[in-house]
Amino acid sequence: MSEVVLRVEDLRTSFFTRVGEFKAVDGVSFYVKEGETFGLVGESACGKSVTALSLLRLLPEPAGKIVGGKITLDGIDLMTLDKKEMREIRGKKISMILQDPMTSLNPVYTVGDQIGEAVRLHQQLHDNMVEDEVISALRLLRIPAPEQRVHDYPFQMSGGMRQRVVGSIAMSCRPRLLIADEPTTALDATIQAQYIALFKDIQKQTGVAIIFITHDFGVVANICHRVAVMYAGSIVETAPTSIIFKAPIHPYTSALIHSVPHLDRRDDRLYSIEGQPPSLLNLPPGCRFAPRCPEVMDICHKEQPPTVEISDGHSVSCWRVK
Amino acid sequence: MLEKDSDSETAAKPVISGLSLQARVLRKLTFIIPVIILSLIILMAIFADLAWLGLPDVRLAPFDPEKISMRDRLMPPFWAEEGSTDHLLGTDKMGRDILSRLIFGARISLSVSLLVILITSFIGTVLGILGGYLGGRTEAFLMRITDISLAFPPILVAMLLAVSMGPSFTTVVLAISLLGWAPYARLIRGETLRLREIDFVAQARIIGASPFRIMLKHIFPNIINPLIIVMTLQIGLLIITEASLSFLGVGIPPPAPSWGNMVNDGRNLVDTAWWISTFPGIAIALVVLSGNFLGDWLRDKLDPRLRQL
Amino acid sequence: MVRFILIRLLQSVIALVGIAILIFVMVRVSGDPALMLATATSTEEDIQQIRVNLGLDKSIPEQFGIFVTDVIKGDMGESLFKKKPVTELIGAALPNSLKLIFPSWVVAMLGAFLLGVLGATRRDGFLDNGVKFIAILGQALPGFWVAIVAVYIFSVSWQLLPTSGLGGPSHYVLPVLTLAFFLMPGMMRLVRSSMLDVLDSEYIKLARIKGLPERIVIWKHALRNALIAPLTVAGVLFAMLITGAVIVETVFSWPGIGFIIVEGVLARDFPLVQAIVIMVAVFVLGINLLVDIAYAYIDPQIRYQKS
Amino acid sequence: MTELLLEGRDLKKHYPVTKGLLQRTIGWVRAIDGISFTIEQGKTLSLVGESGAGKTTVAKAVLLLERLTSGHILFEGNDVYNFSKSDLKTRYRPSVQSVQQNPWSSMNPRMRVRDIIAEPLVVNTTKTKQETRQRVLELLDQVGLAPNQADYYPHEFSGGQRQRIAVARALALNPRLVVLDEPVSALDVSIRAQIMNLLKDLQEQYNLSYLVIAHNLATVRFMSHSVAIMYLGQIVEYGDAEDVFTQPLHPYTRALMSASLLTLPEDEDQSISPIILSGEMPSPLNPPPGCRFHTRCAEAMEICSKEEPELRTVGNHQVRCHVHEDPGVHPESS
Repeated sequence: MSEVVLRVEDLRTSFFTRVGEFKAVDGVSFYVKEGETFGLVGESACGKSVTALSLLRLLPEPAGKIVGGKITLDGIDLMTLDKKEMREIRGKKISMILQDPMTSLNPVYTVGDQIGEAVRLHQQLHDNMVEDEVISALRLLRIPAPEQRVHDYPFQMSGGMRQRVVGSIAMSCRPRLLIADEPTTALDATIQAQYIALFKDIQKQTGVAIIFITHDFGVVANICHRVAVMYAGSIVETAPTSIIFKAPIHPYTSALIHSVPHLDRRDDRLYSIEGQPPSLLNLPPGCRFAPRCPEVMDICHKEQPPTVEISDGHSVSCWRVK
Repeated sequence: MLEKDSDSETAAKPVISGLSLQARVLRKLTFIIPVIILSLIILMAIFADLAWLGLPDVRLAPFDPEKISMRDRLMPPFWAEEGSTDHLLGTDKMGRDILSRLIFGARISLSVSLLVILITSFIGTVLGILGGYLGGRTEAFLMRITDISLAFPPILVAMLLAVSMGPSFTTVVLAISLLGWAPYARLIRGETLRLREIDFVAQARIIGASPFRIMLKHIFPNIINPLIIVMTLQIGLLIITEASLSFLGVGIPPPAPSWGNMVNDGRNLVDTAWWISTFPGIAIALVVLSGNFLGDWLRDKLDPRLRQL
Repeated sequence: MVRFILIRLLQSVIALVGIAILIFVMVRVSGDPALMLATATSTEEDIQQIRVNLGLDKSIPEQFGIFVTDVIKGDMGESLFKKKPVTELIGAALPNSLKLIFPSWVVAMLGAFLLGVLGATRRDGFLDNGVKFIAILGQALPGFWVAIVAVYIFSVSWQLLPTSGLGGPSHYVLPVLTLAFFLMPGMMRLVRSSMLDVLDSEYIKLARIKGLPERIVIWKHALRNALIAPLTVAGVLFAMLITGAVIVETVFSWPGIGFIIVEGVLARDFPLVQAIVIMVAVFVLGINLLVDIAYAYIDPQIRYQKS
Repeated sequence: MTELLLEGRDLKKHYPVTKGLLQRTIGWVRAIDGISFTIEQGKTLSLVGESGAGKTTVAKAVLLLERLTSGHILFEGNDVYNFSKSDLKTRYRPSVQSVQQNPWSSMNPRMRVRDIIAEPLVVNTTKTKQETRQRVLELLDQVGLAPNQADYYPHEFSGGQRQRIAVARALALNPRLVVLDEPVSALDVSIRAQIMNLLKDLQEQYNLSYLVIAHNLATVRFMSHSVAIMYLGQIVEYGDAEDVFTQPLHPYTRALMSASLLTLPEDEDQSISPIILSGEMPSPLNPPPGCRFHTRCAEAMEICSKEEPELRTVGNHQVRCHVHEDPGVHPESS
C-alpha cells in the first residue's frame, strides 16, 4: 500500500470582503497516495482552485485566509511552517501547473532561464550542472530538440508546447505532489490527449502524487484513479473513478454524469439540473444542493449531512445515505 | 495560433476587494471633501457678484476687486498686528482686497477650465471614436496631430496667440484648446479600438446596424466612464495651465483678477508681503487637489481597469 | 526591424513638416514685428522699408519657400533683436537647458520608479498612501508657486542656496528639485498602475509557486515587464521638458531654451521662435523614435515581430 | 428532398503575409481552402475541428463579416455576393442570425435586456414601439426567462441566462438559419444541457436550420444531422452524423473521437486502444505537402506526402484520404 503523501482534514478557506465573508472552501477532507492521481471535480466557483491555492498557502492577501483545518505533507503540518519554510516547500515538495499556457510563462525571459531558476533555487547546483538538469526536465516532458528550445522565448511556442514547459518547471525538482489546475482546458482535444498520456507516463516513472482539478469528465475518466466531486465549497462524494461513472450515489454526482452528452450513442434529450449554484456569500443552511436536488427531504434544508463511509475509499455526504 | 475556443468556464468570479476598514473610510473621504470644496468654490464663483442678474453692486466679495486704494496698500491678513478685519486676507501693493480678488479670480479660473474641458472633450471624443472605429485616413491624421501636440506644450501656443491676438479670456481658452483635445482623442481612440473587437459590436453588424448607429449606441455609451474620469482629472491641470500663463504674462490680462496673475503680483515681495502670493497659491492647490482626488475616486468606482490615467 | 524604423521616420517627418507650417503661419499671423523694430520717430515709409528687407512683404507661401531653402542651407534666419544667427543663440541656450533638464529627469524617473514599485508592492499600506499623497500634491501645487516659495525659504531666509542664475553646483539644487517635484507624480502613478497589472498576472503567480522569495518575484520578474509602458512615457516626458521647463527657467532666470523663447515671443522675434520650435520638434520626434527602438529591445516579442 | 437553404461551393479565404519595405506578399495563410457544404431547412450541420481548422472563418463568411477570396455562398439557390444592397437588407441579413461563444462579451453591458433583444427589430423593421415590446416579451417567454427580467442589465444574469438572451435576440426576426459559434463551450456542464435542450426544442418548433461551430464531439453528436470534420482549412470527412460517428473513416476523425471518448482506465484494454497523435498542429502558413495530415498520421503511405487526396464518397459518406482509395484505379471525381 503506497503511503499517503498528503492528508487534508476539514480545510476551511474564506475571503473577507466589503460585502461579507465568502466561504469558498467549507470543510474539505481528502488524502492522496504516492503514484495516485486524485481528481477534484466540480463546476465553476465550487472551490476547487481555492483548495489548491490553500495547499500552497498562496491565497490573495489580505482578503483570502485559511480559517480552519489541517494540511499534512509527509507528516509535516504545513500550517505550522513560517513564510521561509513554506517557500522551501513550494516548487520543491509541492508544485503546480496553471490553466492558461499563454500567460503562465514570463514573456521576457527564455524557457531555459525560467526552468533553471527553479533548479538553481532548490538544488544549489553548479551552473553547468543546472544546464543539464534543465535539458533533462525538458526531455522528461518529451519536448523535441531541447538543446535549441532552451533558448526560445515563450511566444515562439504553441500552446501545447508551452504547457509542457510549465510541466518541466513543475517536475524539475522532482516534487512529492503535483497540483494541476485545469492544465488541459485551454488545449485542443488531440493535444489534450497527448498531455494526459504524457503525465500518466511521468507518474509511472517518478511516482509523483497528482491532484488533478477539472470540470471535464472526459479528462477525469482518462487520468484519475480516485475522484472527489465538489459543490459550493464542500465535497459531496469521493470514490474510485469507475464507481463515480458507473454507480454514483449522491444526487448531484449522478445528475452531472447524466447531463454530459455521450459520444458513443445519440441521446435525444439531456438530463439537466434546474436552477443556479448558490452564492458563496449567503450559503443556505443544511445541504448546499438542497434547493436544486430532485430527491430533497425536509432535513436537507435544516442540517448539513454527515460524511458516511460506504466502502473502502467511497464516502458520500447525503441524508439519503445512512 | 491557439484560438480561444477552450471550454474553460468563465463564470464571473466574485470581485474580491480586501480593503481594510481604515482604507475604506479614507476612500469615502476622498469623495466627500473634494465635492464640498469644489461646490463651495463654484458657488463662490457664481455669486461673486450678481451682475449677470442685473444687480452689479450686490456681491459676495467685500470690495470691488479692482478698486485701488493706495492708503491701505500691503496690509497683512487680519490676524497680524497691522491687519484689520475689513481686509481679512490683507491687500496687495495697490491696496486691492485680496479676498475679493480671490473670489472673482475663482470665477475666471473655473470658467476657463470648464469651457476648455467642454471644447476639448467634445472634439477629442468625436475624433477619437471616428479614428478608432473607421481607421484609415482619419486615424492616420489623428496620430500625426497627437505627434505634433507632443512638441507643442500649451504654454508655447498660448504665448504665440496671446502676442498675436492680445492676451484675453478667449485667447487663453483658444490657446489651451487648440491642441488640448489630443490626449482625449488618444484615450478614446484606444478604448474604441478595444471595444471594436468585442463580440457585441460584431453582433450589431450581423443584424445590419449602420456604422453610425454602432458608434452612437454601442461605442459611445461604453466610453463615457473613461471620459468622465479624464475630464475630472483635467480640472486641476487646466487651472494650473491658466495660472502659469497668467504668471508669464500671457494669460488673463491685469487688472482682471486671476489666481495666476495674483501669484505673479506678489512674486518678488515674498519676504515682505508673503500673503499676496500665498493665498492664491493655496486656492489653486485646493481646487487641483479636489479635482485629482475626485478623479481618482471616480476611476476606482467606475472603471478600475483605467488605473494608468 | 529596419522597415519599422523607416516607417516611424516617415511619420516623424510628416509631423515635422506639419509643425513647421503651423509655427510659420502662427508667427506671421501673430502681429507685425516691423512695428516692434520701429522707433517712436520712424515714419510709415521706414516701417515699410523694414518690412521689405525682412522679406515680410511677400506672401506667406513665398516666405515659406525662402525659409525652407535657407534651412536646407543650414541658415535658420537671424534673430531680429540680438542680430545674431538664430542657430548661434540656440546653440548657447540648448546646453543650459539640457544641464537643467537631464538631472531633473533622472531624479524624477528614479524617484518615480522606486516609489511607484514600493507603492504597488505594499498596497494600501502606509507607504502606498504616502506615495499617493506626494503624487497628488506634486500635481496639485502650481510649479511657479513651489518655485517662489522654495527660493524664499532656501535662498532668502536661510541663505543656503543662490536665488537664481547659472553657476556652481549649488545653483542646480533648487531648480532641479522643483522641476523633478513637478515631473515625478504623473510618472509615479503610471509605474504603480503598470506594476499592479503585472503583479496580477499568471506568470507572477507561477513565480511564487516556484518558491521564489518575494523580492526576486518583484525586482526580477515583475519589474522588467512593468517597465515597458512607463519607459515610453519617460522618453516623451524628457523631450517635452525642453519647452516645459519654461516656468522653472523664468523663475530661476536660467538661460535655457524656455527662457529665450519667452523673450522671443514677447519681442515677436519670429525667426528665433520659429527656429526654436522646429529644433525642439526634431528633438522630441527623435527621442520618440529612440524610445520605440529601445522598447523593442526590452520586449523580445516586438524585436522578433519587427525583424 | 427538403429544399436546400444554404450551400457553400468551394469556399476559399487566403490572408496575405507581407514582408519587406513595400509590403510585398511573400506567402498566403490559406485559412479555408475549398470548403463545400449544404444546409437543408430544419436541419443542423456542424463544423468540427481544432484551432486553426478554419471553422470560425466559414461562420464569418456566412455572416458576411468577412469577404471570401473565392467560392460562392448560395442562399435559396442564388449567390449572396450578387445580392443588391436592399436584397441583403431585406432578404439575407434578417434570415441569418448568430449566437456567439462568450456570454460575457456578446451583449452591450450598457443596454437593458429589452433593448438588446429589440435591436434587430428596431434596425430592420418598422414595427411600432408597442409591437416591438410585445414581441420581446414573447421571445423572453420562449427562451424561459420571466417578463420582468426585460428591464435588467446583462451583468445581473448568469452565463446560462445570458445565452438564453442571445438566443432570444437571434430569433427576433424569425430567421431561417442561426449560426451557433461554440454556443455552450463557455458554460458549466449542467447549464450546457439546459441550453442544448432549448436549442433543439426551438429547432423543432420553428423548423430552424443551425450551422454549429464546435470542438467537443459529444456536443456535436447530440445537436447535428450532418457533420464536417475540418483539419487545417480543409474538410477531411463529411456526411450524415450517425454514419460518421458510427464508422469514422479518416484517421484524424478516429483520433479526435478517441481523444473525446470517456474511456475509464480499466476499460481501456477492451475498447480500441486510444490513438495518441504525435507532433503538433502544423502552421497554416505552410501546410504540409500532399495530404495535410500526413505528418501526424499513423497510417501515412508514400503517396500521402506527394498527392493531395480528393474528397470522395466511400460507403455512406465522404472522406479525403488515400487509404480509402481503390489501389490502382484513378479516383473518379466526387
